[in-house]
Amino acid sequence: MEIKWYIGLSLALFCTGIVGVLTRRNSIIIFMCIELMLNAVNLLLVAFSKMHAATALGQANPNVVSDAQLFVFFIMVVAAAEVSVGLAIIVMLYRNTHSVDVNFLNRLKN
Amino acid sequence: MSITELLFWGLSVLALFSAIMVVTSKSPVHSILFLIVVFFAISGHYILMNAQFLAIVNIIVYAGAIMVLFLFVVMLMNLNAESEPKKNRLIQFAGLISGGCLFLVFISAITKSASANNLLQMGGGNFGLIKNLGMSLFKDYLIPFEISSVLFLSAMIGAVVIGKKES
Amino acid sequence: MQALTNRLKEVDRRKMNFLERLYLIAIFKGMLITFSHIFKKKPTIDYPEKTRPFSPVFRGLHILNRDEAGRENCTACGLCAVACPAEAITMEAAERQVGEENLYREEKYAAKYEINMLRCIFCGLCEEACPKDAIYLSETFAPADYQRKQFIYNKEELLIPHPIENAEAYKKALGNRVKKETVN
Amino acid sequence: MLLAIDLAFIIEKLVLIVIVVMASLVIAMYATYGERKIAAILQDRRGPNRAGPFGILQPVADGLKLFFKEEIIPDFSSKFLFILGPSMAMLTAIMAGAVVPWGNQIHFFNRDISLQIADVNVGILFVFAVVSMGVYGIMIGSWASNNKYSLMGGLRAASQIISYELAMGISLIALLMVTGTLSLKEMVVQQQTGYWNIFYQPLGFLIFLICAFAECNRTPFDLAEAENELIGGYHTEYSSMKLGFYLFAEYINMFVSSVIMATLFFGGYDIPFLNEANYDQNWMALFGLMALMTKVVCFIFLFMWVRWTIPRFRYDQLMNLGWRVLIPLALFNMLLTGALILFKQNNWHF
Repeated sequence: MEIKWYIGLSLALFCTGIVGVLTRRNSIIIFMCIELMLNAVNLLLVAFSKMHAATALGQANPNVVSDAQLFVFFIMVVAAAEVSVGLAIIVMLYRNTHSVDVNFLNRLKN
Repeated sequence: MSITELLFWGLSVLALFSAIMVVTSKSPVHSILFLIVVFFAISGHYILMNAQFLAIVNIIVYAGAIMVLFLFVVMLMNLNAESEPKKNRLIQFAGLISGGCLFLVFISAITKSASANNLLQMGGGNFGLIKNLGMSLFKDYLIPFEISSVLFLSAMIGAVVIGKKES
Repeated sequence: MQALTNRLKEVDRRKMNFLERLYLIAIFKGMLITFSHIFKKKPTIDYPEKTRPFSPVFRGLHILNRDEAGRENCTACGLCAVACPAEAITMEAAERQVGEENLYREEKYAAKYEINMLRCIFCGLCEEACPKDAIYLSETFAPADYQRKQFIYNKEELLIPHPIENAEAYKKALGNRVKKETVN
Repeated sequence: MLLAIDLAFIIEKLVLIVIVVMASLVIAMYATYGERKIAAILQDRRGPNRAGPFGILQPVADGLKLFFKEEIIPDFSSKFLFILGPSMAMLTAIMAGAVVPWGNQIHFFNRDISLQIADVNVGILFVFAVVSMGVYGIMIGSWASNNKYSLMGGLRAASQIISYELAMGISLIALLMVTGTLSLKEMVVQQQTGYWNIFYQPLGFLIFLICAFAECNRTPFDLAEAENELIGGYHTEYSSMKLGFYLFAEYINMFVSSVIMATLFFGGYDIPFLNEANYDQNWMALFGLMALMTKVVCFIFLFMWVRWTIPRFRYDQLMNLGWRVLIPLALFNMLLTGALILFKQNNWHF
């Protein structure tokens, strides 16, 4: 498989996420679109690590090829932490305003 | 077409279709379910690239924990009853155009690049296995790993503090 | 106040110690108790195959009795209907015609005799009221049907089978209890 | 991998998959029978004894009855999701059987056939992933029912399963530190030559067992379907075979978690005090399978025994147990195991 297909796929997913963030008003769906974008990046990182594996394995330190996959691991960690805090914020938001509409938040009164 | 390519295209189409459905479907619950399908497709891609550990962690963390949280929150709020007010057409159109433009710019940049045709070895290669990843995670990346655990703890405490009812 | 049974148990409200708070021992004890029940004798009876012996005063569905020649005992005097606290019995009397002597024992008989089994409380007062030995409470019980009106039993359903033409069914319907009464 | 298509290999795996799925279904069927029988025996009753000798055909009769019941799909519910719920519950329940080593290799048609569908080297994580997916069936079904009792049941199931997954995962980490592998097959091989893992990880096993009860929604943790407060919990609105799927999924889950516990802690298909290598391969595989099944039956009996002994927890007690007791205990177990392993590496010196 050539790398360009993976790049294309990740880009398509990423841009779908962007379109979602720009067009939707439901904050939960916006949040989900962010997760989608993170996953697109993860996919690309793994694909690149795989691409470089062939060249890097012969070198002195073959461990470097797994770096990208560890990045993905850390991205997942951060995403999980982010989701827990973000959802808590959304729940509080809903409790106070009875809405999850982001347009409702353009004024940060009180 | 080899079976790997077939799987690649199948998974890609599935991922893209579900991603579009995430953005377009009206009910948040449907969005969540489609996002789960996206995660499964991406995990399938990881397996194709023999990144077994990431594939399974992707399912455990994203599909198993994060999306359950999303579903939980959506069910708690009973969002289905309330129909989301639409953004006005112009802004939606602008969003679509800008996203599309970004996509086109990236694509054209990629196609010009020299390494776009680099081959990617599917399957094989054992550095995606848990043993090797663990080795470098606990040797080269020990400090980031520990810091991320602190991050987790603080996120957990933060979530509890935010979610607590004010007395 | 005096305790009614000797099983009275004072609730222990002392603070539990660590082992007790783990509940593991309590759970283990409970598990042992349920396990010991595997070896206990089962009190359940395989009902349709085996039945419990009836008490001598058991009162089931009614039967209208016949004498040895197969003639109906009932004379439609109405005492049973009067005695019935649930007002479940209705009847209509008729005069015996010539040539019906082998059907009815006396010159008056019940042309219609109905018992509403849904009203009946199976007290047995009809049995006690009957001067002619005509009505008995048998050992049949637990009737089942699809409609409420099916539970108003008419005379054909209540009558005991003919003792000569259908001797076996007669014996069966008579049951232990009626035999005992006749012995007495 | 997939590139080299070996027809015999595919046929062999397909046959194995069919057998495993069928076996889980049949065992789940008879687990319902066993549940009723054991409940009866523990309560001094007789249990089902009408259909066939000793009521052996009772599960068949139950299944037929469920098939011919009227299907009711509530108004306003999302019909697709309503059907998706039980299907997903069933699917995830069956899936975990894929990585379990059911026995050693057998020699058949001049081929060495492994009695394991897939020996992935992240086997235990796969099981974990499948378990974490199991909650979707319940959540989707409960949400699609459009009934507040169902929704309550679904929410309870979700938060319960997420909470207990943590303790389960941490207790597993301690086990993984001992065994040093994630492949279930390798774990069994290790236990065949050495001691069973239960001797190294008694506390870990206890935590795992409690969490398995919670993950399967079994009493004392069956709050998701607490009939006296939530009618039927998440399957209140379900009828006919869709209800049957939910009930079946519960029993399959029970079977699978018994298999996993037997494999992780009790040597899997290992027969104690017997050196398998000395005997004929095929017979040993068969006896190994039987040994595994014996262990599984013991576990299933334990599940049922506990169900008819311990009353249901209150929801706050459940959460307290999960977060305040089991997770610290599992962490303690993990630290202790790690410390002991370090000491052992240093030949028991500081």
